[in-house]
Amino acid sequence: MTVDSTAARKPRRSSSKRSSAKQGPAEPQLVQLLTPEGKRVEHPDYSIDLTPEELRGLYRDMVLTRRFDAEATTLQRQGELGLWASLLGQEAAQIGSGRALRDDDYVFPTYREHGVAWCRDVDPTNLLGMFRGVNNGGWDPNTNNFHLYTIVIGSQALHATGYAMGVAKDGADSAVIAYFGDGASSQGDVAEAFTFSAVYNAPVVFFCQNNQWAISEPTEKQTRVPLYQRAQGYGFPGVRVDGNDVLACLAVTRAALDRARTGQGPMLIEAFTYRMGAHTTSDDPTRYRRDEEREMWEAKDPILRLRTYLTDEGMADEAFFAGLEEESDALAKRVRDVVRAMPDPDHMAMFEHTYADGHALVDEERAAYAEYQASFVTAEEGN
Amino acid sequence: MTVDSTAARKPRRSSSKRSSAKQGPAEPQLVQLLTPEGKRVEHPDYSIDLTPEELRGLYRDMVLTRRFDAEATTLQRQGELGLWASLLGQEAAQIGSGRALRDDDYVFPTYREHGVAWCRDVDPTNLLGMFRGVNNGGWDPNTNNFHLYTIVIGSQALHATGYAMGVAKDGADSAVIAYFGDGASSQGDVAEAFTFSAVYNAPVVFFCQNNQWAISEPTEKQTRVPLYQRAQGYGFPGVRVDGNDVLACLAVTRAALDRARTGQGPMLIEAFTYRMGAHTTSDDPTRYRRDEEREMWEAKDPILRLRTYLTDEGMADEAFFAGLEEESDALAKRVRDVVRAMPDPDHMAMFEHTYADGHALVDEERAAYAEYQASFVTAEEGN
Amino acid sequence: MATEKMSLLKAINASLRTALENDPKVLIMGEDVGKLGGVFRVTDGLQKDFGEERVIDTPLAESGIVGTAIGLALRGYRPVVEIQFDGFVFPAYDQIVTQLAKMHARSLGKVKLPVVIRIPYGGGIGAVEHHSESPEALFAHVAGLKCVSPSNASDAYWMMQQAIASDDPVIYFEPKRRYHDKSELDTAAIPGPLHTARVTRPGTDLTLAAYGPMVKVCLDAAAAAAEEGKSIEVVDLRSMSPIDFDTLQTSVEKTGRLVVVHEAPVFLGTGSEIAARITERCFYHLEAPVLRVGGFHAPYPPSRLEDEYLPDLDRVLDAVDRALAY
Amino acid sequence: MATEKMSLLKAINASLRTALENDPKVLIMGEDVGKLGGVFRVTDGLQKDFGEERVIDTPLAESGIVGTAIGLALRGYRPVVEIQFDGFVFPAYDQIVTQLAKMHARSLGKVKLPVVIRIPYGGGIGAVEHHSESPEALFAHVAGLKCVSPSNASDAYWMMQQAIASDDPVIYFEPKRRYHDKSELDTAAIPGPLHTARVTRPGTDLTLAAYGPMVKVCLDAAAAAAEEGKSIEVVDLRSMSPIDFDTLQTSVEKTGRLVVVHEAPVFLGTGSEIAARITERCFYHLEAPVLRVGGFHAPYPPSRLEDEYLPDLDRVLDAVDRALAY
Ligand SMILES: Cc1ncc(C[n+]2csc(CCOP(=O)(O)OP(=O)(O)O)c2C)c(N)n1
Ligand SMILES: Cc1ncc(C[n+]2csc(CCOP(=O)(O)OP(=O)(O)O)c2C)c(N)n1
Ligand SMILES: [Mg+2]
Ligand SMILES: [Mg+2]
Repeated sequence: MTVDSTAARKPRRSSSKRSSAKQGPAEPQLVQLLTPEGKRVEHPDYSIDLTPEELRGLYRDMVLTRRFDAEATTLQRQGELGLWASLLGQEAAQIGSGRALRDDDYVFPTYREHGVAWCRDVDPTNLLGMFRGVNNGGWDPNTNNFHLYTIVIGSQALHATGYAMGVAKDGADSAVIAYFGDGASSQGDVAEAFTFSAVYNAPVVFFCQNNQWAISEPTEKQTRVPLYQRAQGYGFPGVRVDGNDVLACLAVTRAALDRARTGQGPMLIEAFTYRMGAHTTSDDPTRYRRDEEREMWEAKDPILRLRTYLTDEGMADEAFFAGLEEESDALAKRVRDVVRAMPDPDHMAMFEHTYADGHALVDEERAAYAEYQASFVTAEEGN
Repeated sequence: MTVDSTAARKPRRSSSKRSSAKQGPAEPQLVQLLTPEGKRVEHPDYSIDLTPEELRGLYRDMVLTRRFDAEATTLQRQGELGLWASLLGQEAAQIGSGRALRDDDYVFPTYREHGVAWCRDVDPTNLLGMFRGVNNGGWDPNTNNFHLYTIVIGSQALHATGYAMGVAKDGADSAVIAYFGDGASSQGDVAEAFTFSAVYNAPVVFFCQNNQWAISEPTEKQTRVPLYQRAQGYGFPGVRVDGNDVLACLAVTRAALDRARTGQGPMLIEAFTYRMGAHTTSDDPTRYRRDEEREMWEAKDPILRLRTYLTDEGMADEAFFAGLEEESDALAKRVRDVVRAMPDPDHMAMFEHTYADGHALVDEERAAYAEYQASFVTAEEGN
Repeated sequence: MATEKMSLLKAINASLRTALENDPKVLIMGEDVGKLGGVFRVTDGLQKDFGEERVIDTPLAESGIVGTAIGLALRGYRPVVEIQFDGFVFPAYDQIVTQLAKMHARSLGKVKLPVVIRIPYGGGIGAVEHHSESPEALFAHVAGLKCVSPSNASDAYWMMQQAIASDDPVIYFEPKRRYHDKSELDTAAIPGPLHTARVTRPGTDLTLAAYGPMVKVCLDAAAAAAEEGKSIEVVDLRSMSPIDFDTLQTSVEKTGRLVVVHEAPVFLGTGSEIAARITERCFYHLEAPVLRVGGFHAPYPPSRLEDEYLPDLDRVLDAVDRALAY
Repeated sequence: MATEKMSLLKAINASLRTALENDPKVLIMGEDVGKLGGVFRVTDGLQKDFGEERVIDTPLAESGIVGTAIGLALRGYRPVVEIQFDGFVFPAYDQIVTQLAKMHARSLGKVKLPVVIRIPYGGGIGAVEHHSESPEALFAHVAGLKCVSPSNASDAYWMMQQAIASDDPVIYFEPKRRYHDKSELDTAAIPGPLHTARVTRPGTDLTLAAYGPMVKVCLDAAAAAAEEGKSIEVVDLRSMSPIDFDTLQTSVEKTGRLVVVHEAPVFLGTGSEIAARITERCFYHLEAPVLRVGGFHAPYPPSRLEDEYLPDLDRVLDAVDRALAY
């Protein structure tokens, strides 16, 4: 046994005091094209040149998404939904990345990608079924190339990778994008997705919205270095983008998708943003975070900065904003009306869709339940 | 939908042609202190200064380990063992790292760490029980701070991390080392161990023996960049060491353990080595790899180079080598004798040790089985 | 503490607090167990009082949580792990089945793994997918694990004390829909053994067996049946591995009829084992086949359907009637 | 190909080859399935003939294998996944249970996942830990999965064809100790439905039910019993989810006695469900309780004990005798 017991030892630090062990620069560079103050800036690697119409389009997307999201929160409070997971604050990350996609690209979301769904033309009311409790998703992913919301954290990263492997096999030049959160980065499935995508050079973009929180846990509970750096050790690039800057998110995602399309393999994007609201309507963030943090991030609001830019540059007038206000109200009203009219599923729906090709046990249970149900009717009729 | 369909696209490459997508330098620097030709070289970050006695000790460890390993292979061919996983070629990686450990450090091996077990004073015959099929491990890990062999790939990385978290909680300055292979690097559990150890700054060293193969799969099926780089993205250092250089393995592991002891957290060591034999005695490597590869690695043999160095420097004479030969023969004989005498476990052992505190169902099954067994005796007696 | 009316949730919290106080080796680990006190607040206040080294917010990775808990147990700690919801235990399933359950045997008894895994389970709270499942059979089938589920505050407290004291891994299933049900808790009482069943309501015509969330449904059904003149005995099994077949057998030998109720799907649910074994033990006493009431062979449905999916008073009484009709 | 005597292993190989030839969307994935042909050589020669894009050596990560197979299925492929040994399926359990099994229902039927997961399972080959387990009940309990196991070459071939053709996920359990047993295979025969049981040997006194590796043991037991004048009917269940209770019921109504045999632990094994349900269906026909022969509630033992652990002729005949003694 070789024991070097003579050497002086530094005192043992307890595992809770580890901040100084952090490596790399404390605050890595963000890719930013529009400052929180609404000023356009340039970045050496990522550029973008959008028409005023396109810029207004992005603004409209964010405003309508935020309005839809707020309406869903209200509907939850009114008891129309069982739960809602708000994207408040993450509009730029979602609209920017969502608008970088082509129709033939494929999206694997978590449960919070309402803005991406919007970009995919998924009717917002479709998203509400699972939160109301009338289904567990239920839309057809192939209609808009937008997969079902996935609740088990990280699982979809592998589905996206497998799908992308299929795209490559088909010789298509589509790309795939997998969304997940800062918390999800700790799941083994996400790491395995990095491994598989790198080994097979799959055309998939990993889009991590680092909104600083996984329910009550700050990002320091998941990693001690910036998340975008995770990619490097798997053999593909990672980049951190200002997740509240819709232009930067669009530019970086577009570049990553282009890499994927042209056979250069996966890439990780860390969109540095903030969850402005509670984790879900069931959550109470006052238990674990301070208001000041939120206030700091309010100054970086993704919508406000684009509005400033549009106004300052004379690319949008009051009529545009007023029209959008009206459109928002109409959207909210439609959502409200559709949700309130959403019927509960029929009892017997429990026995549908467990299998595509049928299953004897399901048939047996369905028949027994129908008989049981009928016994009430008969009993009632009998009275 | 923002579609940039005008831009010229490179042709889509099929996923099997991905070698050019590799990143970083093709052949990273190895830490090496003793060349394959048996010459001592220096390394700027890692140095070592051993006495001739210590050097002879390392040589002896490697020779005896190899001899034990060869004997086990023979015993398998003779039907005394059901299976054997040979460490042939990996002696330096195991003895070098194993000799860097202090008594109070703790080891979590896979199923191939016979050399590390040797350094921990685990009686080699103890390792053979599971390969003979008389137990599934069975030694007391706390006797030598050497955990049971773990077969489910990657699992032990998390056990090591948890154990290291406990060491830190205790305020002890011990360190923990987790062994795993290149294939194991793909398992989610290993990635999660990286995350947990980094977040809790646990005093654990991850020692990956990259022996180039996971059964029939070359390392390219697990990663497209060198494995030591994996650590960086989790916030701790990784280093590649010449796994056939016992001095370098000792120096680097000692440094990593020291880091851990002094509160600097985890580190990943990739010991670049080669599995000279089959994966196990059940395997047939002629199906998937060429002899030339093996021949190339033979020139890098870990034992030969140290013998050359010892001889060239006059640190060992013929008497030493002859004595060691004798010691080897004695070890082999003892192993053979012990194994051949290893009794099969008693039938009723099946019902022991499933629980520490007992379990009614086990009691019921044990009693029923005893009764069933007794019925034969009675029947035989009856005849 | 004397006798006190307490919710099942608060009783678990009190039991964890007692354990943390009594044994410095006890740790609480899981996602959001710290400041938040868990999504259900079961660990409320514990990190504040015992610190981050004892009540540990973990990275979001269940295999990592259980795998590191095993390592901590090997180092002499007694980790109590929280899985946030039933449907999220599966990433940890490999560590539980291949490592946690088998390491004691693998070491021929030298290694002990006193790890408790708390799983809030079952439906009835209007939650989204993966938040309402009853996976207990998937653990009870696995040798090396013990599985229990309390149905009231007193059991919740005492069974947690016993689970933490056990040198075997225990999966502690918490009936989340009963978290806020209050009942008497006497923290001075000396409890019976962890893995025994309890006759909660005596009766002579038929035995209803259940555990966790379904005990209340069975008691309600027994009360309703009593109004129709039927005398139903209710057995709270409390433990799903091992199952206390002796208590059940005694009951069935008396009543001659057994209905087992659980939320988990009937097919290969714990009820299947109970039916098989009780039929073997009481073949000449049974006047009807053992009937089972449980979930259907389908993923747990969206919440607007869960009232149809979950066994309720009517479905239990229907089975009682069918059993009595033999 | 006409009728031919073939090993069970070669029959699976032939079936995979046929599938790869007939449908360009069929893929083979797993660890070492390429040049090595798998550790058992079940995929021998397939990568050579169909290329690395169709027969894919994967990274060493089971969750990744199943998770990417799901993604490939979403893209229109039909992956046939190999898990190297029974004990290594657990890292993939989360993907199988929470994703593969539930996605069809989650999408209200819009998504189909035609994924086959091949698992060489069971003991009797003298292997080390984790290489001899029978985890089928852990999958059969989960709605959304189908589970089958062939016992002979012809079933191995045809059931694989049907599993690949199925639009549902199928777990295909391969009885590894029977890999080299040869029997007749007619690749021109038209097979019956995948999930039906088959009466392999008719009899009148008692029914023996089994699947996969235990069918041979039951047939041997029936032959031995015949010498003692007992007429045993043997039913090869072939499918564990769904189980063909109709065929079994018909048999038991005739014989009045049933013994179920599997390698998996008895407690909550598939035999528990069969005992429960057949007792319900045949209450007035059963002259003895349904008896079960299977593994014990212990981790699979070291190989020198496996002959004691595994059900064999004697243990089956013991149960037969006990059932007949009622
Ligand atoms: C496997 C699994 N474990 C636990 C949960 C419970 N859970 C839901 S969301 C969440 C936090 C996710 O954080 P993050 O990945 O950062 O995404 P965010 O909610 O911030 O968008 C947790 C722990 C889950 N859904 N799945
Ligand atoms: C979870 C799991 N999957 C599959 C296996 C089967 N298996 C045993 S060893 C091995 C290859 C391991 O390769 P590596 O990690 O490089 O270690 P090496 O054998 O080269 O030392 C495989 C696939 C296993 N033991 N565990
Ligand atoms: Mg987050
Ligand atoms: Mg290797």
